[in-house]
Amino acid sequence: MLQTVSESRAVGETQRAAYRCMLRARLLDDKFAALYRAGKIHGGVFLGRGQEALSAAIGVHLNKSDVFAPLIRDAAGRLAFGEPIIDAVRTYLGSALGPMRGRDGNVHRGRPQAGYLPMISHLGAMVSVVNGVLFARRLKGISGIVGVACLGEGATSTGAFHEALNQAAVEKLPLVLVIANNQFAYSTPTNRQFACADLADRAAGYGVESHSVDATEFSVCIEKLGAAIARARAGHGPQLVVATLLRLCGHGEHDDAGYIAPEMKNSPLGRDCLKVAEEFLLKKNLADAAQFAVWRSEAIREIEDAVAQAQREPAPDPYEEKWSALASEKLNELREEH
Amino acid sequence: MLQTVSESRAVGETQRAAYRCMLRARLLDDKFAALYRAGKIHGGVFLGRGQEALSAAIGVHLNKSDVFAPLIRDAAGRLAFGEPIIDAVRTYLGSALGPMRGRDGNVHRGRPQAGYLPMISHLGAMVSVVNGVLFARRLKGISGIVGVACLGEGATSTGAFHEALNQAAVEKLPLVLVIANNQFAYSTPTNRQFACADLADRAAGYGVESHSVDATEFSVCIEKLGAAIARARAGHGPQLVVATLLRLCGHGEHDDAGYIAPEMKNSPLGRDCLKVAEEFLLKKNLADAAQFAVWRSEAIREIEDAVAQAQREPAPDPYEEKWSALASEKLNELREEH
Amino acid sequence: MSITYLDAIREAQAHALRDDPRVFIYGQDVGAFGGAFKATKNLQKEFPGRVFDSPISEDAMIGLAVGAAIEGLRPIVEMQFADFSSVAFNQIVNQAATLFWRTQVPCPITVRLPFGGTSGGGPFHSQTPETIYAHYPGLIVLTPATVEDAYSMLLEAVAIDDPVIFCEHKFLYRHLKAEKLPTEALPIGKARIAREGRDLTVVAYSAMVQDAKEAATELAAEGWEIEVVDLRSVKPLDTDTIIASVARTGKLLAVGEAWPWGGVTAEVISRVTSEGFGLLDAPPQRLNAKDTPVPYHPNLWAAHRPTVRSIAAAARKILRH
Amino acid sequence: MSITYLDAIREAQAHALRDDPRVFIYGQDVGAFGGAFKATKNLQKEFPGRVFDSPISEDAMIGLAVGAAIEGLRPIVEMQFADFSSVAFNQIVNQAATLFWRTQVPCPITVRLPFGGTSGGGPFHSQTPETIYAHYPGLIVLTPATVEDAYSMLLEAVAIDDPVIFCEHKFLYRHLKAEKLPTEALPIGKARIAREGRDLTVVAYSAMVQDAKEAATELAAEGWEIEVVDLRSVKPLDTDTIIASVARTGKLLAVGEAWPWGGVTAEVISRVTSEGFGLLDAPPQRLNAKDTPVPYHPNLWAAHRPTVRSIAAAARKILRH
Ligand SMILES: Cc1ncc(C[n+]2csc(CCOP(=O)(O)OP(=O)(O)O)c2C)c(N)n1
Ligand SMILES: Cc1ncc(C[n+]2csc(CCOP(=O)(O)OP(=O)(O)O)c2C)c(N)n1
Ligand SMILES: [Mg+2]
Ligand SMILES: [Mg+2]
Repeated sequence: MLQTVSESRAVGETQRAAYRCMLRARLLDDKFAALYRAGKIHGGVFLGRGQEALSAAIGVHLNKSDVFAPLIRDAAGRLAFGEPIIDAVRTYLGSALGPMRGRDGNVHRGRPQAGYLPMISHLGAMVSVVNGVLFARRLKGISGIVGVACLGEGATSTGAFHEALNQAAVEKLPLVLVIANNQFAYSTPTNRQFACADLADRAAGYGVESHSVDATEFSVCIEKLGAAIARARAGHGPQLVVATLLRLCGHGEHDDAGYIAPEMKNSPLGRDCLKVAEEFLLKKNLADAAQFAVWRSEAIREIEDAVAQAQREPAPDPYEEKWSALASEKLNELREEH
Repeated sequence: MLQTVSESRAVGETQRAAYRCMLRARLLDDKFAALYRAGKIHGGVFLGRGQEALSAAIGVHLNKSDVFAPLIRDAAGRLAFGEPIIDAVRTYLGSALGPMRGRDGNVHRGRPQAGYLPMISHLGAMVSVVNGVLFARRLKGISGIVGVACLGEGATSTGAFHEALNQAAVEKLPLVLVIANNQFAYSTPTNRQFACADLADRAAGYGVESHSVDATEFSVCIEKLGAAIARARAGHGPQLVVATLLRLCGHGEHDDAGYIAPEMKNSPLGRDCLKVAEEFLLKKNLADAAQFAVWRSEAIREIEDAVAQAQREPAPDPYEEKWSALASEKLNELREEH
Repeated sequence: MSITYLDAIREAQAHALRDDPRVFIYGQDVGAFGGAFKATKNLQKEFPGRVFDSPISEDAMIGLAVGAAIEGLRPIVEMQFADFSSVAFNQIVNQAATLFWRTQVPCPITVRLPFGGTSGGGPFHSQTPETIYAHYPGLIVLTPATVEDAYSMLLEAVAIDDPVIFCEHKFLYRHLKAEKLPTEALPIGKARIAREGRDLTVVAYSAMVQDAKEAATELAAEGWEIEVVDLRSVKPLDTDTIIASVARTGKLLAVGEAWPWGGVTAEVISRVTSEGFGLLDAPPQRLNAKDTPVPYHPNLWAAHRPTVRSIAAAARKILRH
Repeated sequence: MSITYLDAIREAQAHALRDDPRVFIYGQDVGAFGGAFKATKNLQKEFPGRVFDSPISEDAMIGLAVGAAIEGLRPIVEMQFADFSSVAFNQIVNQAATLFWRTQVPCPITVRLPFGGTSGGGPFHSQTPETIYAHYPGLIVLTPATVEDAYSMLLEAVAIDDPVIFCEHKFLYRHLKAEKLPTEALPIGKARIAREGRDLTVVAYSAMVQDAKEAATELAAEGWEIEVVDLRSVKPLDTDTIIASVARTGKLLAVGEAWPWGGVTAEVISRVTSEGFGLLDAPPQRLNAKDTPVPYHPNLWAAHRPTVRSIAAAARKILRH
């Protein structure tokens, strides 16, 4: 398909934007890993290494009025959707000023009122919540929006995934369900998770459209996600995207991923999408080495500033904490403790 | 495919056996409906009217050593699997001598130690239990067996269905999952239940084989179920059977099914499989009118005897009831009540 | 004209749909069919585009409701039977119940649970899961015992900013009748003295309130004056009203249709003894169902759960202390 | 050599696999990886064909275990975290728990739940769901508090003919150590006097037993002798041992890490006051977690749950009564 000059310029801008989110996400993840090793983070640290292209490709195609339910490996998509780095850092460091105010941590963050849904840990559970937001928007007469829910291939084994995808199909909601098949669910390989030839084969059984994408291929990834999101936005109902990649880290930073065979790491699947993206941008003259260096140092400064700031910020104070899970003020007066 | 004389004789025998189970099931269901109207049954009554061909076609292909998890519309399959009519009657009438001893009722009956699993009400929940029985048999070195789990098309919307079918596929268990698409889940039509063109399209997404069958077609039904069950028995892994039919009754006997459009009732889907079977057997000289009359009167006597017997039998006695849900005798001594 | 408990539930939903454009109803067979119990009869016709049939996907039903609540709507979800909420358990306790606490965004969903035992219901159509929901932080659990409360509490449930588990007793559906719908009501979280007395406090909720009142009538013939407290809401639980009653009577019996381990009766006794120990002049007692699944056969069923007779017997034992 | 609570759990499973060919293990990442907490480390290698990785399908995991139990096997299912058992809730309480009662066919499955709070765990990796399982008839719920009990109770759990919810505290995994594995043990259903005293009975279970003992040590310095009862099993609950202790001390504090509404502490207080009212010479008290999800931040987390300090403070209040 031929592109006009302005179209191809727009594509180039999107690619540059996506790359910058990938880079910022990678550096942010590296920082969290370092803080983890230094004992500065409580609980787990979960990285998106290898998944940045896919995740950024989602985020760059979303508008502020869209809905996004990222998962544990979506730092890049979160940034692309507009999450400020300080939100991520505050959540990991438990700052009282973060969006979760120390009540929840690490990847469990979001701002529901902004269409940015904070995951609960139970895999698959967020998809129907995205459906609900989309359903409500439709009831309110809002159209032209989409909702993206992210899952790993392991999460496709949950009942919640199935119920929600089917529900979206029945309601013909503008849901884009992105499955990152990164070959492992924690240590479990795909042959212990499903037996179909390709997870994209599931789409027909729900009556939804499907898209397969090699998520190590930077430009293809951006293009395909763009297409899937556009289909949903145009009213063609739910879109199932199945992306293939390899997790280039442990499940969490506590895990050395010794169970991933070297052959797999050395296969095309094991390519680092960030490197692929850099090569692509260089080749297409969308950035040069100097530009990369600037972006990198800008990102590092932004991250370091955020960390320094969050570390100075107050931790949540148990004595000021209200210790109630209820929104209704009048019911709080009745609450008892013992 | 050409059949030898003895093969075709065997097929004829299977068809006669299936028909008799269908007839007995229909008459038994009619009796339960009558008892319900007469106020003799507590709780709901659920009929298999229109589903007898499918259900019987399952049962006649199972051996005693197989596993069967029928659902609410499977009186015919239960009889074909070997359930004595008295078990059904005792359960509906709450006899203390029935397999559920009045603790559970109506369609919630079975004998797990005989591979005949008693459903819990929660739709989809029995499929993984069948998997477990098959998994255990494999661990014990038993092969050549199959397990059949029955569901309605409405139950395909449950997470339990999905998890269990996927689990069976991963373990390559000899599971035959039979979906009776009878067009309604209670009052809900299929377009509020799923959006795929055909539920059989789901098979590819699990990596299992699929079979579609018109369940109003008696002989085709028997043949196709036979084929599916044989594939599973021969080690080809889970088989998904999607059968098409119309529920020729209410959801339960309390429901007049006024929501089913007359056009649907009058369409080929609305044919009564029992009539189709009779015509088939007549045409093939597998039975004549006199034979039908004998079978009918035998069945009626058997049912009437069973009802008379069960009505004479003791009801469960709350004073003799142990009121413990535990198998461990020693823990029962510790139990407290208040 | 007389109005049943079930009518009241239908009317409250009609009222909510009429008054508040944010309200919608989602559940299996709730549309044209009007629901398994007819609690949404004609609502789809009266309120087009506001009442939706769902697939048999309890987990996704609650998920969708939470998403809609995030957008500011006020969904009412009908579970066909309370028993089937077990497959929505995760979305209720981990998604809906934690949302506000985690994000400060309220989650105003109402989950209607047709619950409780009826003869012939059996193990999977009789359950009373109020305890498991009350145990989790972030949920309001309501158990109306009268036609008036069924109406006004459901209206309040929809208005409340928190997720509400609304336990409607299936036995009361057609059994309880009132002359008219109420125009005022106690606030959520307040218990009600359903019958006054000075010899013994019987705390009950949902269908057991009726049984407790009948037992009180029976005991009145023997000269005892039994006070019956209708909890109305099991979470929050109105300890003050219970303790004030025990202060008058000195004696306490807590009655529940649920299983004996944990649950409402344990919570009631435990609060009263912690906070009002000195008021008691006899050991407080509980009466619950037996610790087995709910039996199908009417004979077993009647023996499994508290009855007027067993409540009266338990009361007599305390009174004679 | 010293053995941790986690080692004990691994050893008990090795022992069960070795001694009983009917035992197998099923769970996410339990195979070559040895489980998220390494509780099944090397077991797949040592017992080929007996340890299986499952898909992320908690509902089907329990279903499969029930089917295998029907066939006479004795599956051990590991949930990766207790919190995720919420999506298996239905199969646990409605399938596994009802099987024997409905059919007389036993359902000997053991569901291992790595449970309880650790700093930084947050709302979905810290839960203590023992109450919801104990509420349902047909389940045994065990909460070992020592290395020895982790070992012997897990062995007994596998041997028992009923479904067992085995709550292993994640904080104790590496924190508790013993010199050797026990050769004998109290039977399931018996509580243990973890520390003797005559001034106050503190009833606790799981990780709270350690905190209660430390609080007792603190109070000993002030001259108080605190008796600590370790419940070991929350269902069945050993009322006799608790009441015998209260008979000696006259005072009761029930401590639990779970949420305040309902639950073990309510059940304990309620039983003691119903059955041993006259033994109490002060109002019995409870100490639970706060009624919110479990917070992520260590500061909030430490304030959310009972601690040595808050147990000691609650005890002092009762002692000064
Ligand atoms: C219902 C549920 N079960 C178990 C877990 C524990 N768990 C967290 S992440 C994970 C693996 C997820 O694998 P996948 O979905 O492939 O995502 P990935 O980590 O590869 O990105 C598991 C088992 C969970 N969070 N939720
Ligand atoms: C998890 C669950 N939700 C709801 C119900 C209530 N229910 C019982 S049967 C039924 C309809 C089932 O429809 P389908 O699966 O098509 O089977 P059919 O009745 O048509 O044979 C419903 C909703 C249930 N039993 N289980
Ligand atoms: Mg993965
Ligand atoms: Mg159907």
